[in-house]
Amino acid sequence: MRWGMAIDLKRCIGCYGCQLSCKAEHGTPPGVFFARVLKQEEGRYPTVRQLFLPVLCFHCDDPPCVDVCPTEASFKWPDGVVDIDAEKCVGCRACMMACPYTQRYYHDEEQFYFPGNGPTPYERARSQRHEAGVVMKCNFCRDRVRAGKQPACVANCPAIARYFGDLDDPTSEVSRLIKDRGGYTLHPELGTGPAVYYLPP
Amino acid sequence: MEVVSEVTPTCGARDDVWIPSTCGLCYGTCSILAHRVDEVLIKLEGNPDSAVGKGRLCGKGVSGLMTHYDPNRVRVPLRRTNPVKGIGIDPGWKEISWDEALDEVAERLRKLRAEDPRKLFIQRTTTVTSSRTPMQVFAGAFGTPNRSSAGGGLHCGNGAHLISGIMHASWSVVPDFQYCNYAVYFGASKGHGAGHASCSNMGMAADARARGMKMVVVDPMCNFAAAKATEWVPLRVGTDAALALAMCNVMVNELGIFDAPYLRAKTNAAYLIGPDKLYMRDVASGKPLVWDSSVNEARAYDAAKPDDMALEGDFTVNGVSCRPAFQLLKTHLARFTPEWAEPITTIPAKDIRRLGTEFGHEARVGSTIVIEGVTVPYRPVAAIAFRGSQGHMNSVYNFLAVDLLNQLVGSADMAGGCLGFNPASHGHPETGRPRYIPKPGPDGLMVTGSWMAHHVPYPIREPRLPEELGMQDLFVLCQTSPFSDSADREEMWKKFELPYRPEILLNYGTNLLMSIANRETVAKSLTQFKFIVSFDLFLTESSEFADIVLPDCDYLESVDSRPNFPFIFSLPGGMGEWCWPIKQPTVKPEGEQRRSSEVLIELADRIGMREDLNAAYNAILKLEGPFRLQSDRKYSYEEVCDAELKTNFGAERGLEWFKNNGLIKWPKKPEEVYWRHFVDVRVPIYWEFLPQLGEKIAALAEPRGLKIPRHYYEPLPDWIPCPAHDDPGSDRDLFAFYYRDIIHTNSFTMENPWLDEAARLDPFSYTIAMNAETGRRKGIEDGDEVWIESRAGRRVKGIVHLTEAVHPEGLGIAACAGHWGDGMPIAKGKGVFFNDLLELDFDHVSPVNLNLDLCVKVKVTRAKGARR
Amino acid sequence: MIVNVRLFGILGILANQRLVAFEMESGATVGDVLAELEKRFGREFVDRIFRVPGEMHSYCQVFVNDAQVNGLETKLKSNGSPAEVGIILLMASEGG
Amino acid sequence: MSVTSGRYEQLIQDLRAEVRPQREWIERQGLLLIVGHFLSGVAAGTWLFSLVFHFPAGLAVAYAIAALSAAAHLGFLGRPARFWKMWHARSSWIARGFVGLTLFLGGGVLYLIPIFLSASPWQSGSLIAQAGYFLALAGMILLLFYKGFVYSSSKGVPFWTSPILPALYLAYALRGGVAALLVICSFNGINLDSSALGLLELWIGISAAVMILFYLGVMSGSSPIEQYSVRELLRGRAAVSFYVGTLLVGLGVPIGIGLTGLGAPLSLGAVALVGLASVIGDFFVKYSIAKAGIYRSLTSSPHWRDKSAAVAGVPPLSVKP
Repeated sequence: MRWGMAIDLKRCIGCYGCQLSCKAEHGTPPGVFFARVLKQEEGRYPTVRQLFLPVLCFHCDDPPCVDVCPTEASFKWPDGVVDIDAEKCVGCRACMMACPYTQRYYHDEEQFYFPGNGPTPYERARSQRHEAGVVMKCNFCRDRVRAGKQPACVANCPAIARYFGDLDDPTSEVSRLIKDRGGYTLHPELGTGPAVYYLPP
Repeated sequence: MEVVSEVTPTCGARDDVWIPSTCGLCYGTCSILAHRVDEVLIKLEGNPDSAVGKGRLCGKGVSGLMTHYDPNRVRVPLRRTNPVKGIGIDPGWKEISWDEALDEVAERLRKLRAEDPRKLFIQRTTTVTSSRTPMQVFAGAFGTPNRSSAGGGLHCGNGAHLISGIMHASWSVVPDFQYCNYAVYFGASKGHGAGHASCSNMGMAADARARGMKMVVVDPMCNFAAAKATEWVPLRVGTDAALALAMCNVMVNELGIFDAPYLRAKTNAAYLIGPDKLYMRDVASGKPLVWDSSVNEARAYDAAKPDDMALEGDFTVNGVSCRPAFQLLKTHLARFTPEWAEPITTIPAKDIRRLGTEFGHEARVGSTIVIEGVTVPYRPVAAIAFRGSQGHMNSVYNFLAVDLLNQLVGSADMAGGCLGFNPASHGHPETGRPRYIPKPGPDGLMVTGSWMAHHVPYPIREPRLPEELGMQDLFVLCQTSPFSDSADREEMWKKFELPYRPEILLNYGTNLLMSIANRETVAKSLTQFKFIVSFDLFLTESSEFADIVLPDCDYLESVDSRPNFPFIFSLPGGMGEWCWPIKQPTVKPEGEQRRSSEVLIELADRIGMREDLNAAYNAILKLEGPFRLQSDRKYSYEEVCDAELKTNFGAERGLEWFKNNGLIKWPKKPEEVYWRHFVDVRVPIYWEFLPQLGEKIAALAEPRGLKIPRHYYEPLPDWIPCPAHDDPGSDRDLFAFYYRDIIHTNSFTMENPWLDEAARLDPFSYTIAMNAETGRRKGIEDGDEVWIESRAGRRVKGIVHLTEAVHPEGLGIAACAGHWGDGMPIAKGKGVFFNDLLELDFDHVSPVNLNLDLCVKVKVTRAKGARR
Repeated sequence: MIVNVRLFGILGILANQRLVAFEMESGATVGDVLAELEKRFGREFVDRIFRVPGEMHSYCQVFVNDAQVNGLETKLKSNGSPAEVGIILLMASEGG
Repeated sequence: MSVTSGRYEQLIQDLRAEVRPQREWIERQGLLLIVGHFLSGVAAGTWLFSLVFHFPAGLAVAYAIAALSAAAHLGFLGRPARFWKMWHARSSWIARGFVGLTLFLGGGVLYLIPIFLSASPWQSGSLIAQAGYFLALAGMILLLFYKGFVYSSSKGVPFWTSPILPALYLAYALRGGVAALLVICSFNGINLDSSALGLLELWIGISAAVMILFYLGVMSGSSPIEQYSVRELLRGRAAVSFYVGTLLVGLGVPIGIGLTGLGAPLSLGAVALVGLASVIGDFFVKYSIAKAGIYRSLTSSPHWRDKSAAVAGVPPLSVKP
């Protein structure tokens, strides 16, 4: 059993639905993004395209972030999800330096989105749980997945560009899509074995 | 019927519920589930049971709680203490009680109504669709014809919506994503950005891409739709009609591709046109004539079999030589060669020829398809236009030229073609409601079955000396008018002897200062109101001109029985399901906010127009039988909603049922989706009424000193340049234009800190997109701060983002940012205030539908010392 | 039969009268009612109702005995009590 | 970090940019990590050479520097109270450093107390002192080696993932030790074998200079991100500290003086200057290299670029830093 994701770049329209539904699910503090959409253009006018690259923690098979963690706060669940135990994190940020995909964020102090107003009722309920002084990142919406739901970014994607499932099961939708569409990972040369695959546009 | 979700608490006394409702971050109004725990909303998700959004939301929708819980929301009624009004002038707000506020507003309105109800001007934002019904009702009951939808209406309503109405009986058009193979987008982003049915369309467009639909996007900027296109065709801003006409010409005159049976049966192509550009008419019945080739004589259009109608040729009827409209069109098109269009559009002629050829061939004229056992014509091509292409003085022709592509190959509302959003509905299987079908009107031309307001686009009104301050009764093809705010409005009113002047503005949520055009002009018009009362969520730049601000409940605190009705607006088109969700309160307001719908009822009561209000509700909601409101009773808005739901879906399905179930849905039938094949109506490929209309308007206008340029009133579309194209200034060498960003709605969402943050991370949202080579030529680097200056000397500042993805002459700006007020502190100072460049007067609007020209020729200079 | 015509919104204000009652022959139509209103309140009054002679504006809504009617040909009915006619103009443009 | 703060602005700018510099290990509290790394290296080097030269004062100073390093590390941590959890050294070089520092501080105190405190309950040469000696020695070795590996195992920052870096930082730690001794001696007027020290210093200095050149040479031939880091070092944000701190003060001055010292014995002042300059250089080499750290770019991933470019129908552009 290994949770994984396939992101279909043909379907993705760069709407930021994943980035913002993630924020809504987790109430991440300002400047912290478990999921993001990167935009880049390719080519020269007029032969040019805007390209969208939605990113999140890639839940590597051999996660460099886990290797460098001095407290085992960063760890890998048996189902392949790379997670952070905030109570163990000392905030050394070595994992940020180790992550080849820049998917870790340092939450340096308690902070809210409306300056000078303190937390909104929503932030009191959802954001204040996050400890300060520790590193944060995506955990494939572990609570949702354990409750039988899909991760927020997958469930919400309006273009239906994200698929979530068991990479170890060759019959799962993700496995089949990756095989049929020639899914690839980012920076495979690093040998980290990401669990997030991209389906070419 | 579907049971959507259990809303009773899931565990013991603890409050933990998922409440089905409707999003309010834009007019797309997707269905949501709001998760409330211990009286606090902690999550918004799409409602997977609904056809509207299908359980998925855009970035704006999922961010709604940051708007809802914004501490900057207005919480109590406010009264200004400073009588002086102006931009940046502190109104000196004083908190007052609701009673004080309502007393004063009601007293003023009561007096005004007794004096002359037309002096009330009512205006609402397009963002909050739930305000449509209460405001329409209030206006009708009060007796004022003066209503406006602010910037949204003036920027797209008059062109895209009006012509979609005339040609497709709907508010907008969209490719039939399930069957279309080749779609050409002209300044539109359907399925790739904001707007009507946006989330549903995103999913359907992605399915279409995965299926292999080719998409050609004609746009000065490569973003959103263009980013996902098979081919991006950059063109000079505002020249869409030239390209579309040249493509039509290639199809009709070079390749001989057109759908003759469709043109004969579903359009006025066979109507005979005399030398006066008007229909030849049957003397007895007055009906337009066609040439019946089976008997070789002219007959009324409804007396001849379509197959026998001549589309081409010269005929003589009663001694008058005449030709079918199609013959005129064909001849008319001949001059729009690709070579003619190339220097106008900057698109190489060979590409134009190729695009026309591809469109013609992909149309598969003559083919049919069986859908759910029903055989319908199969035309898997669609030409789609929206705000971008029609936002010019040539608004009507730009949109019409694009739609001609659909009409010529018969793909309008056929399988795989260009669909209106749900123009026909046979109603719920149990009640037969809501039922509407386009029907033939005067001259056999189509009258919509459903419309967003009660001025249907066709038949058009007879122009008259205006009684409406927007002069929509003179310029009858206009829906939202510039003259409520324009620089020349007083001059126009004088010229046209408007018998009164507006005195009170009832504003609902619009930030007019930012959403129409340059703020100086708008501010001047706002200061001329004697009294302004404004329902607001935030103190916007425009609320600063109000005398009384009433704090409104937001979408999560309000009720609406019809968030997706009329279906022509935000319910996804194509096959699938009919779906009628409601909006319901999910939490109580934290301050003293009240629902505007209830406040309007209370005001009506205090004004003494309860009966009128109830009558208007009966009329607008089409309440029937036992559910009609009684004249003399005061109803709450929830009761009104209950009545509408019961009228439509039966006594057992009232508001309570909907609160529990969220929505009702039932399958669409091919006969509804592809209604055009089954309904005997025609649309005009030849706008015979236009020259007549031009003459009638001119007859009123020209004696009063307003010249009506008749070349905009020809029956067949043409390319007419924008003022920007004719700007002689040599240092003004770029066309600034705006586009709607995927993460922002009008000027509203920049205050949402999640969306603001996302926009700041985006390369384009808050910057000015300039072609990289153009930048190099001008010595402007990425990140430079620049001034953009128009011919009129209006200047806006912004940060340049150099990109390959924009036409070298274009300057792309996401509207409509650039807040400066303190009432929305997150939004303040973010992005570029494009609209401040726009002139607002008769010279900058379409002389036909008064749609504002949204492109500006500008000079760009580096701001001093600015380099980041 | 007796016909009660209720004028709402601007029409009531222009007529300076919310309820107009008059006697009509049985079989009278909506068109006949409007003709009567023209007689009472003048041409300008009914001009607001008609798009062109013989055709009402789409935004003019007429109810006969609480049921919405579409054409001028609709006949009035009274079952002993007066026939009820309601007229309202919903002049409201729309955008977005 | 309030959303109105300059830091938040900076983060937004960084996240917008195609090339994002690492700031966590250089700015604000992050600077304390560099200070901590620098001090732990100097401490270990000083300890080593103080042992070699049998110089108890040096040991004491080394210990004090290590204690400062520990304090700096604590100041750097987001959650300093949890520092004791950092012992999972299976693969973490940070944990190994922590273990090294713990051993060093723990062992060092056992070893030093009898040397400096006559009333110590245990004596030099006792089992406790011996144990302390070996613990400190083990800690010292870890401290000498670990920090280079902390950087070189940071896969997110390509500029650091070079096997040269551990060697370079080892060399600098050793030189830092020598330099510290030089400073201590010159200030105290103690004449250790300063010519031997000077030669050692010179030799390590030249080795370090060669290694830096080699490092930059390798990096400038690598991927665009590494090249960008090299540019940051040579022409960008880290250039001043690199040229002035690392090259001029850290290498130029010691090597220059050291070379003149080959002919004639150096004055104490000159020795002190060499030592001081070397120590400063030691700090700035770490500072500059940390500051030039740029995160790996996702959009530069080869597959994504090639396949996306194929869709766009255009040849892929090189990464525009």
